[in-house]
Amino acid sequence: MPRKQVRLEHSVEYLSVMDKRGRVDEKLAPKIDNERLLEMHRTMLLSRRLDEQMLILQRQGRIGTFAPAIGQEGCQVGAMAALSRRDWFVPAFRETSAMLWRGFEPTNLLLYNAGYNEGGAIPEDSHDLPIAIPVASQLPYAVGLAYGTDYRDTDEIVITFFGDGATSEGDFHEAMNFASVFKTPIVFLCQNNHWAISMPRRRQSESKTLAQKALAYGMPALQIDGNDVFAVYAAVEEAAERARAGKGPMMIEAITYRMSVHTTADDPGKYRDEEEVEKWQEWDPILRLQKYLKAKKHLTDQQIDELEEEIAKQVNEAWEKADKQMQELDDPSVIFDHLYEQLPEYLKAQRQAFEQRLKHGG
Amino acid sequence: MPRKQVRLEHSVEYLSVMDKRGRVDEKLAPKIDNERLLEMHRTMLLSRRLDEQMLILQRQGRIGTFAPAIGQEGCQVGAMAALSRRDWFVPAFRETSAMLWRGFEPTNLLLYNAGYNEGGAIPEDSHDLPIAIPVASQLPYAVGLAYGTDYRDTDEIVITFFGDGATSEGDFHEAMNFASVFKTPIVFLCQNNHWAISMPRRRQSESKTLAQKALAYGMPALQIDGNDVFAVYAAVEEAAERARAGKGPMMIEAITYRMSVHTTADDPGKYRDEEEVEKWQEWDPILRLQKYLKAKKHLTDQQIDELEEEIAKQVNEAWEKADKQMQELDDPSVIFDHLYEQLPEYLKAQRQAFEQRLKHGG
Amino acid sequence: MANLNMADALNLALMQEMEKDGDVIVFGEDVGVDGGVFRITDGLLDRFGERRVIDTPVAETAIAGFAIGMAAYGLKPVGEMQFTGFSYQGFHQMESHAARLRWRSRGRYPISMVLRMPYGAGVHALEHHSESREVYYAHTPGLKMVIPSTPRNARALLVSAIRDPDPVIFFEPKAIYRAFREEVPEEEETLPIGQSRTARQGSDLTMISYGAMLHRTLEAAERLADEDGAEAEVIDLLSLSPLDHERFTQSARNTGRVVIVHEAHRSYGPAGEIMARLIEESFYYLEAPIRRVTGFDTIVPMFAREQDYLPDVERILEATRAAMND
Amino acid sequence: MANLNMADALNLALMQEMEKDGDVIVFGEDVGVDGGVFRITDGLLDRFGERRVIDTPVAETAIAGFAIGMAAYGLKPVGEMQFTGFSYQGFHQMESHAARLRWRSRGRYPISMVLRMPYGAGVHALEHHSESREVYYAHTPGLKMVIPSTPRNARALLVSAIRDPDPVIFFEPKAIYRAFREEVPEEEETLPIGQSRTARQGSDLTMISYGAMLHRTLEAAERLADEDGAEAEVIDLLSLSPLDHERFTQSARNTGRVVIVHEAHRSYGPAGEIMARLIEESFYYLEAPIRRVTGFDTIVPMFAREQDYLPDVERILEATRAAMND
Ligand SMILES: Cc1ncc(C[n+]2csc(CCOP(=O)(O)OP(=O)(O)O)c2C)c(N)n1
Ligand SMILES: Cc1ncc(C[n+]2csc(CCOP(=O)(O)OP(=O)(O)O)c2C)c(N)n1
Ligand SMILES: [Mg+2]
Ligand SMILES: [Mg+2]
Repeated sequence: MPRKQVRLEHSVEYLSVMDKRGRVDEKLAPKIDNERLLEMHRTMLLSRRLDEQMLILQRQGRIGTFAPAIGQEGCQVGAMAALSRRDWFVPAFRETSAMLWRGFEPTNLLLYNAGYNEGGAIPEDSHDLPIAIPVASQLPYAVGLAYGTDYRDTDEIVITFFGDGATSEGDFHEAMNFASVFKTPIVFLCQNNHWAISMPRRRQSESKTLAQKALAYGMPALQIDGNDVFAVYAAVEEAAERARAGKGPMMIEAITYRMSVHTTADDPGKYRDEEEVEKWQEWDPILRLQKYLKAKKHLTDQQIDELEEEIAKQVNEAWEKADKQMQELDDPSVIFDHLYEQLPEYLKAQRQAFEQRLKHGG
Repeated sequence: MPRKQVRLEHSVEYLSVMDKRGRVDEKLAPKIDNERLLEMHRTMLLSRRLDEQMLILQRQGRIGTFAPAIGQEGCQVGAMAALSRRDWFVPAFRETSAMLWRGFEPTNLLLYNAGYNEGGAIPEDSHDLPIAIPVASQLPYAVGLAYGTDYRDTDEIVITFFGDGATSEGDFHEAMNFASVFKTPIVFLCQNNHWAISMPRRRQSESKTLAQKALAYGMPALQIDGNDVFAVYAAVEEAAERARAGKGPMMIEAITYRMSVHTTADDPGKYRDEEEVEKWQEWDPILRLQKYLKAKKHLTDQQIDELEEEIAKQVNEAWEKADKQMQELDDPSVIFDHLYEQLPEYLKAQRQAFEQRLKHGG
Repeated sequence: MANLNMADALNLALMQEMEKDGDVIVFGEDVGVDGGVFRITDGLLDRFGERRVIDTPVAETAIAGFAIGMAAYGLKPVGEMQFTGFSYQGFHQMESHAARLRWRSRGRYPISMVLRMPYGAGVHALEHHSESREVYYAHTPGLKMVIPSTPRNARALLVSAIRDPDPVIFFEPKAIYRAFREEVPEEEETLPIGQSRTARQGSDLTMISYGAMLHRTLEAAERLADEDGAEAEVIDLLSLSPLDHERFTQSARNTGRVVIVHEAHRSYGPAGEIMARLIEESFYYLEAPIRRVTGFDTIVPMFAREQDYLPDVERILEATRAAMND
Repeated sequence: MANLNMADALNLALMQEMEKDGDVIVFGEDVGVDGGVFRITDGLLDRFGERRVIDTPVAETAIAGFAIGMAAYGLKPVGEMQFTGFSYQGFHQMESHAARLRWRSRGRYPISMVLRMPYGAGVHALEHHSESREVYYAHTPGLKMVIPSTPRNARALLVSAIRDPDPVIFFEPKAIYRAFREEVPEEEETLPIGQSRTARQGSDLTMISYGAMLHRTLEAAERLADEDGAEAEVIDLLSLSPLDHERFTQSARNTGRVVIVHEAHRSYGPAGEIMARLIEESFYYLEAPIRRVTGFDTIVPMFAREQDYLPDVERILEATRAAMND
């Protein structure tokens, strides 16, 4: 048909740096010094073991529902490692590995997962936003934050995480559009882990890639192997550089896999085959990085064993500390804290009545 | 860079059939018989004159705020003429020309614009949805409607109208995704009239076309000359055929222009140059169609004059009738009508109290 | 007759209505293959197939809109919001269209639809999963909104909601989805929407509640009887909109004393409306100030302290005794 | 001192706060080049430029989120929703984040932001442009919500809202944007949020209202004085959350008779909460049932009948006389 083809400005590329066996394409590999790489590895392992421990604690009824990051450690740590501490981190609810990289205390995470608001406390000087549970709802404020960094003329940028399911929400759409219209310095990192609870990626959207959704906003996008720390690092580094240079936002679709349950309230047996999970075991981001590190002689099996022990101890201690803190956190009237800068009168009255009853053993 | 290019399934094409002077590319032209074409022309002209009359009535304070369709008559009538009466029409708030084509009474429109709910009444057998004012909010239910036509195995399809501004709303995004995921028989007709109140199209989104937003959903899309009835007719016919054949939704971006005010509450002088408007006068869809019709000898200047007279009379009579009806619609207790199938007790009590007061001249 | 918990009873209602009426369509996030995160829709997909039991993308606006469109077409959609806390994403669809399309079209498009959603605290859930914001919906003209309190009335109310010609917001008290069982007849049962019931008879005091809190209210009433020898009449609202004030204002005329219990926040919470109706209908019979025992005007705390947020039997009892002694 | 209408007074507040504090940023649909559909932001773009006065795409969720993010960063965003009727599109952002980020982060991210929006009927507008749904916001813990009633208090309240450390929903009574003028001092004025005022003194009856309806209430009070010789005290709430009940419950203790007037729907409307506070604080002083004169529980009719929906002076007067005569 003699219709005119419209030339679009962007297309979607796919990037992978490391293969399944941990071999890296040196031409594409980002520069990461060894120490940092080992630190990344450690954080990934810590995240895995902490999640595993929390799965046990949850089954024992000692903590509540949470969303394990198992399988996505490479994606999260790879991304955060490419950024500076002054950059802003805006998570969804499955970013344990990224949080740990940023220095979030395992003890606090345990407290949070045990249902204590105190565990969600963010240190004053931190540039991390709290966990956001409503799917995709963090994206609009991430863009506002990015506008702020730009307005104040800093060189800080923002990274925000979301899932494949999140791309279906209106919040995703409006945030992407605002980001590109206002050229805010932000990286949209979509962790396509193939599942949104029981909904497989292929039924979430008819688009071949999620990355191509960026074209709707005239925004550049990249699809990457999200279980390849090098690819993630390189992609985020590139996106961050663009953003810092005032060239606006970019979207990265990181292909990864949710190797565990959606949350501990979930039973994947209802909706997915174990075989699929097994297939993805081979792409385990931690194992792949270990293969690389071992081949490069940066890490030995013995060192891994030692590290495992150290981490096991760290996780245990974190739990002990959390457990102890829970015993100490015995004042329930904190439910009135932090609602407003100053508690208004009517709430003071409610708090007083509440405390009165506590005193009288109510 | 040795990244792999991802092949996307769709691209965006541009279609125009008729040039500025009304000359038609016969190879691309849809088959529309003369009678229908003249009927289309008449509806477009009626819509224009009705809008003009309403602008006057509004300035006289006899009707309230409304959104003129001036400049978009070709787009709307071209689209609706390509569909059957049993297809479903889901408008936004500027679809006067489309409504007239579907048989909506000018009198009712005047009543509606004069602030009478009665003017919004939809006849029982009609497949038209009422005016939807919240931008883009009609799209999600249009998709639900389309699911219904499919579920009942009819060959009815749905067409829904929205503006360039509407593409920024989350509702647009979620509706497009649902439509493609569930392959519902629906045509998304975006009237890109270059303005969303004071916001020009180029600042609404960084995407080069609005049509390309469909790629985010793996949905085919077409950009067309929206002031060219033939292009619109052809595009909608094609999209409708796809939909009827069970191939799912399609998006059409019709490039048109809002030649008048956003609504009568708006003063475009604040934000756009008269020159721009003048430039678009040359693309006036009515004049272009008249050029074509005259060149083809389907219509003479004299016939146009006669038609104008006839329409002027029709518009006048519609207003007279509306005005008379308004005098007759003197029972304000209709404000309690149609809220629920049966008025619940508490509302009956409110209605009674209200009527009581009316009786006592309250 | 089967001895069912509320989750099963709701499932039964859906099964039977879908069996009976081919126009009933169920959809939402994870309602199909997974059977719903609370398993309310379990087994529906197998029985009725993909056209009638639809797993949707994560998009609440579209879910609400989908329902509205299907209803406009004449189907009987039953959408699920995974939690009330995520229903606000689609709230504008309910406010702008579900509630108004019948009205806007002057009767051409009645919106007969149900939007089900679990509400309330008490299941050790995450943030946003424990709210009780029935007011948002109950204050919206054009919608109806109901909250069952037992397996049997849950089943009957859901059947009525599906058959209702108007849009019904159906709040499910998730804290008692599986808390207890009740005999539920196999044969169909309905329960008129807009009608409350007397859950306990008494003449010394009127207690008004609904949903999960009804049970704490009943427990307090029992303790009051045991410990104080006073008999409270307990009214279970069942429907917040339309609010059936006949029964409770009548009861208040008899008792002169009223305590209202809900887990929704206090300020601008449902108790305000109930108190207003009491004043309008029973003012001169009131012998003591009406009391309300409610959730605080705080965000519902994370689960370690959710019970501190919730009205408990002690708090209810205290208010009750205060009302008795005034 | 300038003699300003409310639209100009609001504009003055924005001008002066932006002048004073470089962190104040204004944005929304058509607020820049166009100066806002009601011209409240007129002239700001010229004076402060595109970085601080931002025309946004048509996307309310993003507008709300934009504000939240800026506030988290430490700026002082003032977003505009073109009408309250379209603010529900962004409601979940306000509920999930504006109201909660301070709380969720244990103080790290206070959300000092203002979301302005015109509310209410009476300007012959289209559907969705005339609602008065302050309850949605007032019932949401973590938010504050205010409604001015005159040019001078509008200006002062807006300044206070911008400086407030918490998220403030700022409802503007569009029906009186240009209805009358008042002397507004050039120098800065603030008005503590959460504080009501006595708009008229009297000791026979207490009338409680706010926003546009305050003026009909005052008119009714004048007529009551003229025609019946009874003096009503009229309380202007100004702030719905926090609700300052001190003043009105105190007044009720003096007068024993109360009439509440608002244009919001009746059921679950603001009057319920006001009545609840009255019962809790002044029950034994009440000599007659509290009356409420409100909008009906109908959708606000299109404009030919919007005055039938709205409380008018007659209806207010009737309720007032009934309260006086009980
Ligand atoms: C707005 C909203 N709707 C529904 C939910 C319930 N829910 C929690 S996670 C989830 C799926 C999210 O999938 P995805 O975005 O892919 O993230 P993932 O869980 O895979 O990390 C859903 C539906 C929610 N938290 N928020
Ligand atoms: C949800 C919502 N937000 C804001 C408005 C106010 N408003 C009415 S029309 C309009 C612009 C719409 O632009 P577009 O979609 O291009 O349609 P057009 O007016 O050009 O036909 C706006 C912002 C609205 N009606 N609904
Ligand atoms: Mg996922
Ligand atoms: Mg437009």
